[in-house]
Amino acid sequence: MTGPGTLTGGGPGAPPSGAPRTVTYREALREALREALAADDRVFLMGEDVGEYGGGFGVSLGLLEEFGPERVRDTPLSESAFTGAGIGAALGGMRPIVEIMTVNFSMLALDQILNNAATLLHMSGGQCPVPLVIRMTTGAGRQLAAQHSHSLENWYAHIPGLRVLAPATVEDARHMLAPALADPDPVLIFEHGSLYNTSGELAPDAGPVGLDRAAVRREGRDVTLVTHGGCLPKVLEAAGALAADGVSAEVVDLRTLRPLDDATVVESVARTHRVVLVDEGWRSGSLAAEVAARIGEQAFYELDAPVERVCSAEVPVPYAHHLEQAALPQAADVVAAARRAVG
Amino acid sequence: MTGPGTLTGGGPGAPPSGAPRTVTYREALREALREALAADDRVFLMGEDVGEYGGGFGVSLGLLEEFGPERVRDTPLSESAFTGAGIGAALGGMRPIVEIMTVNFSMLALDQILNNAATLLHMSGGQCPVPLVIRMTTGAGRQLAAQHSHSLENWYAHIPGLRVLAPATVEDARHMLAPALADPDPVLIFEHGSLYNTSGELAPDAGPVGLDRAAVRREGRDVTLVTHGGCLPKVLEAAGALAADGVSAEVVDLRTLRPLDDATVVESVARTHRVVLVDEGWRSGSLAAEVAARIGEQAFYELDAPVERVCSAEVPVPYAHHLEQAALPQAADVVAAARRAVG
Amino acid sequence: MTPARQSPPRPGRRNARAAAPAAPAPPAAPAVTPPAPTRLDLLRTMLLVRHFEERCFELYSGREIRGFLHLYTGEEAVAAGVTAALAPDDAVVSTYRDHGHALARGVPADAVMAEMFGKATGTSGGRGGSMHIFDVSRRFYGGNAIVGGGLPLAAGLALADRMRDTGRVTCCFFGDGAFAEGEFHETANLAALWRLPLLLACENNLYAMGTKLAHEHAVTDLALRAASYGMPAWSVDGMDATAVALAARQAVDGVRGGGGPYFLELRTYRFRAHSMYDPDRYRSKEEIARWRARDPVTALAARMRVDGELDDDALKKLEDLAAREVEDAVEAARAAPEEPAADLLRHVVSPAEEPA
Amino acid sequence: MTPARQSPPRPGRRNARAAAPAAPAPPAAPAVTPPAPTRLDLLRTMLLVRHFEERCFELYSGREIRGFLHLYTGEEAVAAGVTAALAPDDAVVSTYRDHGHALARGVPADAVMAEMFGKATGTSGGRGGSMHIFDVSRRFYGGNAIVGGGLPLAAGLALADRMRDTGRVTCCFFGDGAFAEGEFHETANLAALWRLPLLLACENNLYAMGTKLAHEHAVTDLALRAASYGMPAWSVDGMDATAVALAARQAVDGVRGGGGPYFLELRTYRFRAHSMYDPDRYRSKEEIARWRARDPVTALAARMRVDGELDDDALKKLEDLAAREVEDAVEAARAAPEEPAADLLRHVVSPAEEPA
Ligand SMILES: Cc1ncc(C[n+]2csc(CCOP(=O)(O)OP(=O)(O)O)c2C)c(N)n1
Ligand SMILES: Cc1ncc(C[n+]2csc(CCOP(=O)(O)OP(=O)(O)O)c2C)c(N)n1
Ligand SMILES: [Mg+2]
Ligand SMILES: [Mg+2]
Repeated sequence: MTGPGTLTGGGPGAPPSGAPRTVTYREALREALREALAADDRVFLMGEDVGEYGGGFGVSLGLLEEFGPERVRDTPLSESAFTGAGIGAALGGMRPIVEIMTVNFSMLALDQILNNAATLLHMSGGQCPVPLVIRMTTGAGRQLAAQHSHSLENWYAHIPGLRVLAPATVEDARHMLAPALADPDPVLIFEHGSLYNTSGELAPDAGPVGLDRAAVRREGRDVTLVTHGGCLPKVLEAAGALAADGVSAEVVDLRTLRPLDDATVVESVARTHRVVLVDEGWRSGSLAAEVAARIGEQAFYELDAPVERVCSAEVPVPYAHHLEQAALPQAADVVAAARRAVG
Repeated sequence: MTGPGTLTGGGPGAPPSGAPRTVTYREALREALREALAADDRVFLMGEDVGEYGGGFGVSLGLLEEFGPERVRDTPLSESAFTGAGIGAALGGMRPIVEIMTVNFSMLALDQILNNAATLLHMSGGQCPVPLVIRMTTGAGRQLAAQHSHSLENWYAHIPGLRVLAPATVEDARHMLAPALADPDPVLIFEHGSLYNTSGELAPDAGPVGLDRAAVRREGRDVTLVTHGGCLPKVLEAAGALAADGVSAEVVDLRTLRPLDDATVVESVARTHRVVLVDEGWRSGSLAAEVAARIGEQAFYELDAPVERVCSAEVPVPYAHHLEQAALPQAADVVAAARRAVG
Repeated sequence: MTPARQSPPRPGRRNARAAAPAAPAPPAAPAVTPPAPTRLDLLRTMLLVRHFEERCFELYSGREIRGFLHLYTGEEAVAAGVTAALAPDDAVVSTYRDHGHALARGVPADAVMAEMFGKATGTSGGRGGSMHIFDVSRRFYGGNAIVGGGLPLAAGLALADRMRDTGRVTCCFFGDGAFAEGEFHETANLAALWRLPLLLACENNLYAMGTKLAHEHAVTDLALRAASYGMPAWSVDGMDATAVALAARQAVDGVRGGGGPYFLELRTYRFRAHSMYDPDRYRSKEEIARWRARDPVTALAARMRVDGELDDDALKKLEDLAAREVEDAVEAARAAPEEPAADLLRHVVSPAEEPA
Repeated sequence: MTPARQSPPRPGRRNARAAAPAAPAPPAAPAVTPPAPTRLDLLRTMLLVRHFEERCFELYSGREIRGFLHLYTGEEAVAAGVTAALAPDDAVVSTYRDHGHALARGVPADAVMAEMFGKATGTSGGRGGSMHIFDVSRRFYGGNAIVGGGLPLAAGLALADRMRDTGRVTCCFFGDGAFAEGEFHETANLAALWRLPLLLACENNLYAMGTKLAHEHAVTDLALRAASYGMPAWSVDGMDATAVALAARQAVDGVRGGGGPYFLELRTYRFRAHSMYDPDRYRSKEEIARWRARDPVTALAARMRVDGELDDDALKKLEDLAAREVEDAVEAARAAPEEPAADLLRHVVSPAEEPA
């Protein structure tokens, strides 16, 4: 519904050349939006409260003032209509960026995403590519309870025709948008709510990143930890704890959830022979299930122990802090699973 | 949109005692509805064209005449509102059966199913059980193209708080409804469109079936074939072909997709050591992925070969017959996968 | 229709009635609209809500309440006036801005506050928080945090009553923002088509988060548009508790009498930001001040004073009572136990019935 | 706005412009509504549609067409009259009952028929079938089989034109059933709020599958309800092609002139069942006969005859021409190749651009 804490306004346009800058995930997303709006007249941002309010989570703050209400376009509450309008505008030659406030509300737009955005190209025999970007917040951890805490990127990753991204770092937050907009097909970007206030370094000369490969965020020998999005900080913390204990963990950040870069995962597992999958989604039918299935298919003879999954408990996320935390994957759970794996 | 072929009307109320009767899947569903409406005044059927039209696929034909328009209730096109109204009526003491014409259209009601039906019990601290049954058609195979051919029961099976059923036999079609209505929580029933015209035997004295266990539809020693719903006939066909070739295949019909009876699967795999999962859903993020993950977790040391998945090609289902058939799992694909598994 | 038969629980099957509270049986006698509230009744309710909300503001700043918190300050006349027209057997469906509705409906302040503290004594055992207050014993079917998400639900509650001819009414609160969602329109059509006993109580506070009415709707006269569904639809000054109470009584009587759904547009204003995260950049100080000058609580107190129904002492006493009730709720919430984390998975499905 | 800049393709990245047909560039000159159609123009179009649909009926019975087939017989005046008001640059969004719209829009009968045969020469290479006819070269953005699903899409096409000030109009066909879906209402509000160049062409044929209008809508005057969004909205006799053409021209001119969306309720009737699966139990023979007596094709021909514009010979010739065009399409479709099954996965994502 709204953004936390201090929101820095417009912020510097061009980075000072030279040294890397420290920016928040939120600022990185905003810079990417600003760059995209400035670079191409066909690009516009549309969604509930992206304008005057500054974005439900403060991402687009200042952009209305900079680009005006035509290109930073507040919509009525009508997820299906404005998402569908984004699809139509893409067919009509524009490059819309639709913001759905959270993945929970995207259920109301899912028909449009599944039955139109992902399907028009095929159904029309190739006549109707849909160059649309849809951004949304995902995930739990802020005591927002059962209707505001879903992690449903796995559902979107199930749909042929979509590309699904989960930037987990400031760099990806900053640099995934341009290639997403250059993609002729619909791209969904999932921003985990717990990441907005995190910060990291941005190299001054970095350009668009690739969207096809997972990233090894930490190298290791004994066990592979695979994750994406909001769980990455927890997994890195777990890897640190394991290292202190003599277990060398490799951390793979999937980054792109569809198409899934299973090659990077399998290659890592082929070296470590043990793997823990960490996913904030509910366990049954999680994205981790798909990764586990692929590992079983492609690296069966490499595994020295069963694949471990650390997922959310199968419960609508409760409000109370201690219950919510008990429901979510924690670094300690990852450590425990890794220990089981390395036996 | 509408039902095929010959539709038998009201049909005999009470079965003649004695010998088993041969009925179609459609008739079995209709008998179950009739029985439920007759047994409990709180039960009513609601959905698009369930009344005067006789049901999009002819299942409820004749029930309007028998039970009247209050209890066999045609709705306007408004999936979200009438599904939500079913949830509210359940809270209000009724036992509604909501028919959504196909799983494709259920996207428009998914917000209500996920955020209300599945969630109210938890969010209210146990005050609001939702005794609702939702029926819908699923699946491809009738050249209905990309917006009418989805298999998305895996998404529903991901949601805590729901029970998800996939009757694959005439017996389950006939006898799953009563226990579903007796369940205090929401139950979804997926009817595969290709099954309506199939027929099978009904024992005259059969009562409600259990909803917690998978069924072994054929026993075998060499390989376990796991499936559900519309794929069951193909898998049985494959098992027959394998038998003719000296491979003894066990066929497990999951029946209940949530909660998943992994014990029956694991027990079978522990005997056969080889397994093929057959699922009409798109492969990435399929229900088969979850079954594969669980087998990997619970039967890792029992497996003599990688788990095989036979799923639909990752493409919006095309209209042309030869393309559609190429996209769907076929008995021959199952045979080939089983052969790979038994090596 | 004959009243619903209870089919006997099946041995060995899961069954709600064994464990979860049963849906309240329909009343033997049809529900009856209660007598009109006095101004003192209305004032008491509004003071309780006002004190409760302002205390929550502090508690949030002190980090004792977390998550999203949407305050009702400024809109009290709506909850007080509308709920006063409802019988105990009628049902209420609310939004994420639900404390005011819950308190006005009679849900104890203790239980609401404890819920916001995430405690076991909260209305939802701490699982719901601010946005999800439930009290089925008062037929309060919950705060719903999907904008528009409560509307179909409310239609269904009304449908159940219509099918069983109970004379009960369901009241659904929702905002001007929700009016733009497809759910509103589908529900309005369904309710009017089936003549459901539903009161659609639209709280038009001129904003949906940061989006002003004129940016949400092509036509901003919401009552006029609701009337296009063939239901009676009126606009009411939502800052005037007695006006709201009167309109609500008339509407509820119409609904209860079988007139199908009624729509009330309650023109109001929230004095505080949308939620605690909202820096409220999109409204001018002057606009807020103009509306604060029409504070529904002070306005009602002032009129009562003019009419000799209230003096400073009496008002002070009422304020103190409200403040005390809230403070007691805070103390109780602070002292209350948490649900054990081991119970995390409770209430995901109903408990299995013991085999007979 | 300045015309869109094309950003240069990035080497090594996938790029639509390399492989898939580019979205047609906005026209240099603003689109202009074409001259009014003659009655002969309208008759020709209607005859083509009529022959096409009746032939499809036979072909389905002969199992040469499969899947769902929704025929347009009886509604021809709507497609003929509305599309006659559109410029070549305008856009059309259709439903699953889309052959009539496509043919009237000028999509070649060959390509439409081949699509229904599932052949490579079909408009969608056989991937779409009857419900998904597309022809982007004629800005025909497809049959959509989710009821109401085309409406938001059409608003988006109109938005693109509004933002680029092209003077183009988008026309969206949908039914009385779709009017009940939330998508219609969200789209109507969005279009009216943003004054989008959108013609909402509502084909009210009195039924949504087997559900009659009075069971779909609490208020059955659809134009009146559409007007509640603040857009001009008229009812038109959809069995009278010239009346439709006239109303459509006025509406399209209003839309093109910047008047925002217009709504036309086209009152019509389908002579055949909803789809080939439908035994049509819910309508009486008498009702169908009453409407068949108002057949839009014979009605127009009769009026032309009275006015001396058409004689038996001329009509026979027109009929033969239409029949021939359809028969040629059937022959071509029969002879056409299938897409190779090896190409199953084509068009799921756009082809990767070759590295530069
Ligand atoms: C479906 C959905 N979309 C968006 C949101 C985020 N959101 C929460 S409240 C709100 C504004 C609602 O406005 P209104 O209905 O007028 O109620 P008010 O908050 O003014 O009481 C928005 C956009 C949501 N919770 N649900
Ligand atoms: C969202 C959705 N719900 C249900 C259906 C099934 N269905 C197909 S056409 C139809 C009736 C639509 O009626 P209307 O909009 O009046 O168009 P008509 O068929 O009369 O031209 C229904 C219920 C569907 N395709 N999509
Ligand atoms: Mg509001
Ligand atoms: Mg119709």
